[in-house]
Amino acid sequence: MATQTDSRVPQIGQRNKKGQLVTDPNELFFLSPRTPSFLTGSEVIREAIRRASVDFSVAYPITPQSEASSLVGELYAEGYVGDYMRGESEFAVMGECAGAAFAGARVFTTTAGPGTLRAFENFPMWAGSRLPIQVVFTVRGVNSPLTIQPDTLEIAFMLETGMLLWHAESAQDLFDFMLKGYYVAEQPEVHLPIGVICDGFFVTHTKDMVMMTPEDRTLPHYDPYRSPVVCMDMEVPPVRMMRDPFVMKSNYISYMTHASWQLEIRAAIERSRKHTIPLLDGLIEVENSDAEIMLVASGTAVSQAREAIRLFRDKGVRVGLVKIKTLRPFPTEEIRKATEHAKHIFVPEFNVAGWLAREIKSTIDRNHRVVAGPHVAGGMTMPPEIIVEEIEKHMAHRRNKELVHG
Amino acid sequence: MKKRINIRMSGLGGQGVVTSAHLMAMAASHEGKFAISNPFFGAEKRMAPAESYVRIGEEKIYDRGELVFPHVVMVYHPQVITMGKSYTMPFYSGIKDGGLIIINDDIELLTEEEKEDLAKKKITVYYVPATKIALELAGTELATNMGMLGALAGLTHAVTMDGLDKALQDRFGKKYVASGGTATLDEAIKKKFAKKEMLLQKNLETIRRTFDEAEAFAKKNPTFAVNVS
Amino acid sequence: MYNVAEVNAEACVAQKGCRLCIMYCPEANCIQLDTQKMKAVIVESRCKGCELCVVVCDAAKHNAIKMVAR
Amino acid sequence: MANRIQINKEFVDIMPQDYLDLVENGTFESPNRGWKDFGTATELIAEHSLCAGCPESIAFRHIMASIPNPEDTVMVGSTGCTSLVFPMIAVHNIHSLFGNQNAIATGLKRALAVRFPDRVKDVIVLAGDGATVDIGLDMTLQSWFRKERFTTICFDNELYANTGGQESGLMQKGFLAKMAPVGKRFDKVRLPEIARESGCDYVAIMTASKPSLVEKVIKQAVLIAREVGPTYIQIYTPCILEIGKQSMEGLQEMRTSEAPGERFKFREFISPEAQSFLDGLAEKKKAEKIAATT
Repeated sequence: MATQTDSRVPQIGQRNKKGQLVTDPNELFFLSPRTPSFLTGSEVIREAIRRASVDFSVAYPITPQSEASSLVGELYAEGYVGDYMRGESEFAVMGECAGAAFAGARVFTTTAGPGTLRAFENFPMWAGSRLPIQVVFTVRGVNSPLTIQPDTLEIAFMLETGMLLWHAESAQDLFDFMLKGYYVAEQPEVHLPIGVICDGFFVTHTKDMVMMTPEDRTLPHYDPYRSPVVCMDMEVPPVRMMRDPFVMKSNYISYMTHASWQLEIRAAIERSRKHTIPLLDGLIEVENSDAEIMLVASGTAVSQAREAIRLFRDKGVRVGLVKIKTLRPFPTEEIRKATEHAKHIFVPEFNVAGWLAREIKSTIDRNHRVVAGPHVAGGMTMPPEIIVEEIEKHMAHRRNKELVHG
Repeated sequence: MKKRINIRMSGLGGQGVVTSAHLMAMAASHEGKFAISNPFFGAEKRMAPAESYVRIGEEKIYDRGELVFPHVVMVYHPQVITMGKSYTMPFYSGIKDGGLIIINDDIELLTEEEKEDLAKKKITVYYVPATKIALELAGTELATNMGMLGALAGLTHAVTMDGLDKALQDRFGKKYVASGGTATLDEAIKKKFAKKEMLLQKNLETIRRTFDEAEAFAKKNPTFAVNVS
Repeated sequence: MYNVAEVNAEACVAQKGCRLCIMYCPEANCIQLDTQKMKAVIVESRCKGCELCVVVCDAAKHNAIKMVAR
Repeated sequence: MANRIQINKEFVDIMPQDYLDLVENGTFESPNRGWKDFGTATELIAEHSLCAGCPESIAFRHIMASIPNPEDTVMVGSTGCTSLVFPMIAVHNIHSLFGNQNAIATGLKRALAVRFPDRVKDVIVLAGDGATVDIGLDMTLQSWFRKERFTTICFDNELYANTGGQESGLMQKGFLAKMAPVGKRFDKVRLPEIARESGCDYVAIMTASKPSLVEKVIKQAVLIAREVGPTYIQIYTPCILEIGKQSMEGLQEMRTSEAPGERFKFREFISPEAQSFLDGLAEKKKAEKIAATT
C-alpha cells in the first residue's frame, strides 16, 4: 500500500514553498493570533484559500462569485494554489473538480444561482463518490426573468444532494467555515463534499470586519490515503472492483447496495456533527432562549433578525434568536430544545418558498407555532424595521383572534 | 440601540459612489467604530443609476443590504433628482425624520412640494458643488466623490479628516482589488496624476475644502443636527 | 443448454504461431494457449458461445474449432 | 519503480485466486506488452457482461493489452455499455456521469501532475459516441482547445446501444433508428476532422479488426498525449444487436466498414510536433537495437 508520506508535501511544523508554516488545524483555528481586516466577502474567500493548502481550483464567471474566483486565480499566479483553470461551464467545472478530487487533490470552486443548477447533476455524484470538494455557493436568484440579485431559493435544491451544507451569516463565518469546512469534510468517517453558502452581495460585495488568522500559516495538506474509498492515482494496487456491476442490474443485491450507500452518505453527514460541534461552537447559536417570540434563521437573515431584536429591545419586548449554522447536518434536536419555550416562532427568509420554515415545521412538535416569514425575494433586503412590523402585525392579529374566540 | 448612522449614496455609474461608501466605512473602521459598506447589487453601467450604502455605529452592525430607511441621503448627480435616476422614488424615500440630504449642485433642484414634504420631516438639505470644486482643486471631475465625502464628514462628524486620510492611503496607496469598471476608473485617475502621492494629496485637498465649508455650515446652524438613532 | 467452443487439438496450428482465435475472442482469458502442448484451449466457464473463433479459424481453413452443446 | 504491483505477504493467503493470478501473471511493468501477451498472460480485463460476440469487448481487450504503462494509467469512462466493463479492468478507473468524461480527465490529469510532478501518470478517456460527440461534445472539444494532455478514445457504434439503439450524432445519414423514425437527417459528424482542427496532435479513425494496428495506434496516442498534446482515436465497434447481426458477424462488419472508400478506412493525422516526437522515439529505439547487437 502506498501510504508512505510524500516527502514533497510539507508536514505540520514545516514550511511550504511560499514560506507558510503548516499548522495543526486546531492551533490554526483557535490559538493563532487574529488580526482585524476590513474586507469584502470575495476577498475573504481569497484569504481563506490562501491558508487552505489547495491543490486545484476551477473558475467560471457568474455574478456574484466572479470576483472571488478571479482572486483565487491571483493566488495561483502567486504560487499558493497547485493548479487553476477556467472551466467551460459549471457542469464541466464540477466535473473537473471531481476528476481532481478522484486523483487525491484538495479542490476548491465557487458558483452561484443558475451556475449551481447547471452543475446540479454533479453534486449527488460527488457525495456518492465521497469526494471532499469544497464549493462556495454565493447564492442568487435562479428564476426567469433574468436576475442577478441575492435570493436563497437555490439552497432548497441543494438540501438532499448528500453534501454538507453550512450557511455563513457574515464574512467572518465565511472565513472560518471555509477553513474548518475542509477539516470536517475530509475526516475519514465523513469524507463528503461541503457547500459553504453565503448570500450573494450581502456577504460577497459587502465590506465588513473579519478577524483573520496569520497569512503565513496554512492548513496541513489533504492526505488522500485517509479516504474511505480508493484514490484514483494507481498508487494503491488496482482491483477489479466488481464481478457483476450494479449498474442496470435489477436484483436485490443491487437494490440493497444502492439503498445502503445512500443511507451511508446520510449517516456520514450525521457523523460530521461530532467534528463540527466543537469547531463551530455548536450547530446553532441561541440568544434569549427564554423569550416567547423566537426568530429562527440562517445566513444574512440572521443578521437582520439580530437588528430586529435590538429594535424590539428598545421597545421593551424580549425576542429570541436561533441562528442555524449547518443546514446539513440539520440541527434537529438543538432547534427543538432551543424553541421549547417559544410560543411564536418566526422564520425570516430571503426566498419565496420558505424552505427553512418547512424544515423547522417538520422538525419540532406543536409546529403550529411556526410562522413562515417574513419573506423577501428577488434580491430585496429585509430591513429590520420590516421584520418588527410583520411580527407586530401577526401578534396583533393573534390577539384579535383570541379576543373574538374568547 | 446605540448610536448608528445609515447613509445612502445615490449617483450615476462612474462617479465613485461605491468607492466613497468603502472609503467612509474604512475611515470609520480606522477610528475604532463599527462599519459595513456595500453597493447596490446590480449590473451597474456608466451613467446609469448607481447606489451604495454605509452604516457606521458604536456597536457591532449586522444589518446589510440596501438601505431602505437612511438617516442621510447623498445625491452625487443632479439627474438623480431631475431625471429620476434613482432606485427609489422620490430619491429621499424612506429617509428618517430629522435626517440630512446632501446634493452635488449649487442650484435649487427640489420642487415646492418636495420641500414641503421634507420640512415636515425636519430634513436638512445641504447643497455642495462637489464636481466644480473637484475640477477646480484636483483638475478632474473624478474627484467629485471626494468633495461629497468631505461635506458628509463636515456635517455629521461620523468620521474625521484623519480617518479619511488613512482610508485614502488604504484605497489608493497600496494594491487594491477592484471589479472591472472600477479598476478602469482607478487607472484613469492614476494616469491623471503623475505620482500616487499627488493623487492622494489632491483628493485630500478636495475633501478638506468641502469638509471645512460643511463644518462651518453646521456651526452656523445650531438647530441642525442629524438625528442619529 | 448452450453452445461453447471446443478446440480440436489435432487440427489446431498454434504451434505454427497461429493466434487467430485467441486474438479475436471478445472475452478476456477465455481462449488460452497451452504452452506445453502449444494448442489453444477454451475456458468453458468464460465462453459465451459467440462463434467468432469458429469464423476466424474456418476463414484460415484450419477448421479446428466447433461449437458444442453444454 | 520495479515491482510496484505486489501483494503484501501477510495478505497472500486471503487474496482471491484471480487477484493472485493478476499480480503473478499480469503484464504490469512489462516494457513490451501488447496483443502478443494474449493467451499466456493474465489480461488486465476480466469477465465482463457484454453481449456474446460484441466487437466493443474485442476493442477493449486490445486496448487494455496495449496501454504502455498500466501501472501508472488511470482511465475515465462514461455511462453506457463500457460501464459494464470498467468495473472489471485492473487499472484505476472513474465513472462519474454521462458526457463529462473529458472534464473529469482534465481535473484528474492536472491533479496527478500537481501531486506527482516528477512521475508519468497517463490518463485515458474511453467513452461511447453519444457521450463523446453528443452530450459531451462541449467538454470533448474544450479539453482539446486547452491542449489537455490525455488520450480520448471514442467507441463509435453509431448509435446509443445501451439505451436501445437511438439516433446519435455519429450515426450515418439515412439510418432508420429509434428517435430517427424517418431516417437520420444529417451526416455523420466529422469528429476526426474537428479533432484535428481543435488542437489534437494525433488523430486516428479505425476499427478493431487488427490487434497489431490497435496496439500501434494506442501506444502512439498515449505517448504523444504524455509529451506533446491531446490525442483522439475513434474506433468502430458496431453494436451487432442493434444493426441486426449475429454474434459471429461483428468482425466481418468491421472489415467491411474499413474497406477503401468506406467510412472507417484507417486514417491518421499526426501534427508536425507529434511526428518529430515519434521520429525521435524511432531513432532512440534504433540506437538501442544497435547497442544491443554490438
